[in-house]
Amino acid sequence: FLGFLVGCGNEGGSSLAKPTVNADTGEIGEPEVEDVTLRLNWRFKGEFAPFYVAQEKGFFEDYGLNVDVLEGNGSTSVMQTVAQGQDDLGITSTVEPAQGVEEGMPITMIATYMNSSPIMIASHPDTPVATPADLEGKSIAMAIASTFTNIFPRFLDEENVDATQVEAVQVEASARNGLFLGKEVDAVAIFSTNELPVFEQELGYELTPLYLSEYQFDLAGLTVIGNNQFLNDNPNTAARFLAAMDEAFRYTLDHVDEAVAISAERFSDAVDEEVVRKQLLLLEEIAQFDSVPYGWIEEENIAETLTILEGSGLISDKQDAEAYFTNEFFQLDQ
Amino acid sequence: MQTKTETTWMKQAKQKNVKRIQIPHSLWAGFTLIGFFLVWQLATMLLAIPQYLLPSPLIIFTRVLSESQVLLSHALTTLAEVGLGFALSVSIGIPLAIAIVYSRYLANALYPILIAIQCIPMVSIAPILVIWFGYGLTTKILLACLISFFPIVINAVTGFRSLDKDMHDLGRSIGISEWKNFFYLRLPNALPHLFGGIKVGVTLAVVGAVVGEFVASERGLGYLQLTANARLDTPLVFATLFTLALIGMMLFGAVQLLERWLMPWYSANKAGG
Amino acid sequence: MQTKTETTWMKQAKQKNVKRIQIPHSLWAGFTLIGFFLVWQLATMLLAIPQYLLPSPLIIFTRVLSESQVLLSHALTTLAEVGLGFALSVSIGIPLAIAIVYSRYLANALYPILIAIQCIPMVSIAPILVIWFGYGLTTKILLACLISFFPIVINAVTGFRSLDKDMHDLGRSIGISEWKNFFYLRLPNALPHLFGGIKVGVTLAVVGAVVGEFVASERGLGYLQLTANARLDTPLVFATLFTLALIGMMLFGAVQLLERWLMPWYSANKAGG
Amino acid sequence: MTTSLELQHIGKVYQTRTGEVQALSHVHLSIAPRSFVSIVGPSGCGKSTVMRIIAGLEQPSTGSIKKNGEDLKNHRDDMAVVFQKDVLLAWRSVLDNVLFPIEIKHGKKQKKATVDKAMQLLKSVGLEGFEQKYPHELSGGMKQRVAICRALIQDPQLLLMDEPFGALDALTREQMMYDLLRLSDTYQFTTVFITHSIEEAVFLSDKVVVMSGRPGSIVKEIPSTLSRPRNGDTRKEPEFTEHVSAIRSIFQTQGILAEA
Amino acid sequence: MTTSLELQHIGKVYQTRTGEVQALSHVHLSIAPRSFVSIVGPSGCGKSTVMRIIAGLEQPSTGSIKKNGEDLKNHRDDMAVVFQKDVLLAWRSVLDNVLFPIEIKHGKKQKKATVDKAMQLLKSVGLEGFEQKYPHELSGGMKQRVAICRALIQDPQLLLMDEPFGALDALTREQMMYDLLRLSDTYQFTTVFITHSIEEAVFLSDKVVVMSGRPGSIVKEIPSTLSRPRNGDTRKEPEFTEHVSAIRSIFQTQGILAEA
Ligand SMILES: Nc1ncnc2c1ncn2[C@@H]1O[C@H](COP(=O)(O)OP(=O)(O)OP(=O)(O)O)[C@@H](O)[C@H]1O
Ligand SMILES: Nc1ncnc2c1ncn2[C@@H]1O[C@H](COP(=O)(O)OP(=O)(O)OP(=O)(O)O)[C@@H](O)[C@H]1O
Ligand SMILES: Cc1ncc(C[n+]2csc(CCO)c2C)c(N)n1
Ligand SMILES: [Mg+2]
Ligand SMILES: [Mg+2]
Repeated sequence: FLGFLVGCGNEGGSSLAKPTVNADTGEIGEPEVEDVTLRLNWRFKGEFAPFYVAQEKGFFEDYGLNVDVLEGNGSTSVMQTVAQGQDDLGITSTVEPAQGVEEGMPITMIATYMNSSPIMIASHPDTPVATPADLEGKSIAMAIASTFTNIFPRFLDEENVDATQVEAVQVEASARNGLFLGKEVDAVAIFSTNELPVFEQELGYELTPLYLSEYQFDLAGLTVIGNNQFLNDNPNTAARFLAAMDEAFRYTLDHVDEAVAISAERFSDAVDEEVVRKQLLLLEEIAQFDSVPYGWIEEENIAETLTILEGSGLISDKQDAEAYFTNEFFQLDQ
Repeated sequence: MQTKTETTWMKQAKQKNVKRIQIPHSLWAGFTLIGFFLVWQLATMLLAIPQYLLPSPLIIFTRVLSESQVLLSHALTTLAEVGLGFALSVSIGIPLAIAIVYSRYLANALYPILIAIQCIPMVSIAPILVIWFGYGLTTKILLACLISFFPIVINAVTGFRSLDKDMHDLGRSIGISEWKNFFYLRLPNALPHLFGGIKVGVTLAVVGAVVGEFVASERGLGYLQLTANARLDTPLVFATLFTLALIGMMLFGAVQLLERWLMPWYSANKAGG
Repeated sequence: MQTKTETTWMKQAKQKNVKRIQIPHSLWAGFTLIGFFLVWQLATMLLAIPQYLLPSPLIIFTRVLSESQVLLSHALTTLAEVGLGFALSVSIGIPLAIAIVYSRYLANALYPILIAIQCIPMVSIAPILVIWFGYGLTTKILLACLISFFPIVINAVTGFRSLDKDMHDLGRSIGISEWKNFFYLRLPNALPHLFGGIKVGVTLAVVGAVVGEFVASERGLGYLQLTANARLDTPLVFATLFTLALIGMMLFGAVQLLERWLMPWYSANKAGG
Repeated sequence: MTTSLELQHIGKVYQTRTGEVQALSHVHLSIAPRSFVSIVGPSGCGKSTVMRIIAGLEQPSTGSIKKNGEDLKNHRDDMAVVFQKDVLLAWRSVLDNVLFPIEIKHGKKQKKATVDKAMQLLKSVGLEGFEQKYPHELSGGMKQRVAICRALIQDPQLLLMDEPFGALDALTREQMMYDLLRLSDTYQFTTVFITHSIEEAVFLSDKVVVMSGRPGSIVKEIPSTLSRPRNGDTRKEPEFTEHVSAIRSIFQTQGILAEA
Repeated sequence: MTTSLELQHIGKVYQTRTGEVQALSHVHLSIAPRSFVSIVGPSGCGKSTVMRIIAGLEQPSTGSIKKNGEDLKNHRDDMAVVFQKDVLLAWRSVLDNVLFPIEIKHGKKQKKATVDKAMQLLKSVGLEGFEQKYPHELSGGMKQRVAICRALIQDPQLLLMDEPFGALDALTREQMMYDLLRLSDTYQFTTVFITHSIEEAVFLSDKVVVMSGRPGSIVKEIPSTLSRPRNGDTRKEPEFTEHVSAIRSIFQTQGILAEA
């Protein structure tokens, strides 16, 4: 009976139906459904601007879709609602779907818009942590039970840092922020595309950055996951969604001011325009898609993520990378 | 409010002797609150507590005023959730309390489940509810209901059980059904207990709704607080908390008014204090 | 337990007539709980509810047993926080209730602050406490105290105010100080109310401690739940919640035992039910 | 048909934490339909217990009660009780307290229809003008009178009264005695009346039951042969004095009354 | 020195939701030290109110009370009250209820030292063997006796009793009357005694105060010139019958007692 549960539906991308493409025009076949829900993994922040831009500028409409972009509460919840089919598509980091697939969730990653991890350690310039070795003798605050917290021991180990020399303070996110801003701790683990500009604006000076991705700790982020059933039934819709997002990302990064304005309009109570602008600029740094459409998933990227997760004990039964993701919904030759 | 002037004989005597002009108690209370805010204001100024840790009351009030439109509109959303959740809570809780009072079997079977619900933090339950009931209103109503449920049931059970044997015998001697006995004797007799539970419950319902908004919402004071927090806009966070407190006081006050109105006979029979 | 056999005259009569072998109520209650778990088990099996959404009770129990050492050691941490926080809560709450009962001024000045604390979700207060009091035991104790405080105070105030005028007059006629009046009359008379508040409070204290662990901890059931959640280990999450519920039931049961022991006279004077 | 009651060898044991208390032992008593039976006896002898057993509020430990020959277990229909303590409802006005049994048994409509009767009753016990007051605004005797009105308004077939006139002054008491006699004549109900006043018992009753204490049992039943209707002259009948002194002497031999 | 009390033109108005109730009007009364004063009057005339005002439990609306010539506002030291309702504490045994004033005023140690006296008192009111019972395990009259013991154990200088014997049978009543007289002789306390029994009032008192109803006022004070100590023969004194009929006739002219 347990096998029955685990066995259901995680064959991954390779087994899904493929979208139909007109060989001449390169046009994607008619969408199977037009109404789609996309569940974000948090309330509005800069990196979500492209999804709202796609709505406001009519990119979804251009592709014959009506996408409802909804705010959410963390990657795990998003993944669970997508797995259940409550939502068609969702935004998570790569960590949660990697775990979810192992748990037998019928989901597949179909795009990831940060091919470099935003996870970083920021520190006050007077107590700088510029390299992993700088951590020794310092204190660092991190969100309790977060991805960073889980991979941190392995990171220290890999970089030959003496863990006993590092005071790791595990607290809830806003307590973490308070401790760092109040200089109770020297450094803090955050997302560059989220907290960094907020902190810098509040403190009025630049923080010393240390990106984990520069030390082979690259966990891709801003990943689109889809419900397998949904993807299998509506391959054209999925492909159209990704195509629309490709245009939307391009447009957003080219027209940051307009994207900020759209965001400020949509979330008048929740948005600081200056912060969103900086968040978008930082997003541009880690969203590098030169010869491929925005969201294209590099297999090695996923493989690296899985290796880190396995090394940190977050997954135990690593499968082939194909079990987790697919690029089938991208039209390369546009 | 007879008892007010009769609280204790010592006071009474004093009042008779020293009929000086009295500042109403509520005014004094206002002064205390103002004093509290003054100390807070001075502390933030003298200790130079940074704004993102603890804003001064002045900043908070300024913010409350400047954002009053925003706060009000979000507050209405929250209030609606609280109202529905609390109504659900009362309308399930009281019948459940009745069931528990009349059936030792149900008491034994339900108490463990109720305690379980009560001991599991709403922040743990909330994500599960989101998965089962979605991101909509239902989840928030359910959270407000679940969190305010227990004090209402516990107090109602205590209250319903507190009927004097004499009164119960009176009902029996008239030969009425236990149902009428309940309605005419147990219920009015339990009112002080019931209101105790409802006062705790209604404030908890606010917490439930806000926790619901933390996990699933695009409106409401919980949402506002969350987004303000993400922007490190601590004054707005505190302005939101202040609004929450205000809502709580209003609801509590409303319950207290209802209590006075429904039980005018009560204070006259009690020693007051 | 006289009332047990006297609940209502209808029951009484029935008992006299049909003296059949009776299964104790508590056993029936156990059956119900078992039935509940059975339905749950069948539902997860028949509806093929995946483990990551809702594990079956069998899986949860297996997990509880296999991890009993881990759960126990974390539970002890949580229990210590609950105990200290709740003790603090009672030892501040009851005196505060006394102050409120005797001073209309304090009632007016303190109620708003109490309601404010009550209406602001602990998850909002928790980060501030971490910054002020550090990420050690203090924060968790304070959270357990703050959350369980209000029901204790509200119920105590209602209870202390519920002294019959007759009894108060008796005290006055003996010429005792209001302090002794309180100790000998108001306090015993308020016990049923007090225990109502304490029952609600003790379970809330569990929630407070767990929320504290969510915010800052390296041990305790809250921490365990959080890490299990981070690893998508849903069975362990539920095993933790199960342990929490168990702790709550134990604490509630302990309070109920204490209540019976302190108020043997109570049930004999009441109609029961 | 009105109620005939038969108490057969009733015993009652109360369980207390300090052991059992034998309150009654072999109480054997028959109450004829439409009769007026008084129970007298020392304090604590079990009078209230007998009444509570008749009312069905307490189950006898041994023995049984028969109503019109049939075993009686549950509540007795058409019964009204005046308790030793006036159990008034603090949240109801005097009028609403009196109308309480009507409202609860027959609904609001019937309650409204009975208001006049309630006012009449209240007036007859000297509580005119107090209809809208609350119990805590009454004196002890006034409360007791309200409790009596609450029983009488039910037009019971069986009226049980536990020291109903204890807190009343002589005149009010006298008036209420006459009211009671008139009502029981009119409506032909059966009355069981507990009192500490031997004169009251003899004056009112068809039968006076004398109980002795702990465990309570019936020492003697004295049928009262006074002429009916009872009035101011009743006390002057030679039988009145006879009965009174008969009961007195029983109490004296039982050591319940000191020799004069 | 024991208490001498002076009630000067006392008036009392109760505020109720349905308007004011004038309970007392110009009650003027002096109570000599060590004297035994009874108050009789119809139900609801304000006897309890007078007693509560003397006890300091209620403030007069007009007038004042003087104790030994001084204005009296607060609690009266060395006072004990028997209330119309036995206000027993449900959570205390009979013995602990009796010892309650001692424990509360003088502490646990003194309480222990007074146990024997309490047992003695309980025995004298016929409650031997009930010391460890709880109030709900007692009959109405037994409760009243416990309340009386609770007052007497305080050795008060001023004893206020509101219909203390209402629920007692004739013998117990008689015994308690003698006990009361003996105690007040021994300890020389002042007693204010409310009763509905004119005989009781005359038998016990140095002065009988007759009140008339609504608003309550004093119609007459009748000094009782019966010889002391009072005993079985007192009732046979011609003055006894004289006083009783004097009071009866006042009541009759006031319409409080029907003409015989
Ligand atoms: N609930 C109870 N539990 C234990 N004992 C009780 C209970 N009720 C009455 N008793 C005992 O039963 C005996 C008879 O009590 P009951 O109330 O019938 O007396 P009574 O004749 O009505 O006395 P009174 O004239 O004083 O009211 C007493 O000894 C009393 O202590
Ligand atoms: N707390 C109160 N509020 C309003 N009215 C009251 C209150 N207490 C007493 N009264 C009124 O005052 C009057 C006198 O009451 P009191 O209790 O003194 O009478 P009493 O002489 O003791 O009567 P009884 O013999 O029936 O006990 C009554 O009319 C009563 O309604
Ligand atoms: C109450 C609370 N829960 C989770 C997070 C963590 N968090 C912050 S941003 C984000 C989305 C991923 O980028 C997540 C999960 C938080 N800060 N506060
Ligand atoms: Mg009795
Ligand atoms: Mg009175």
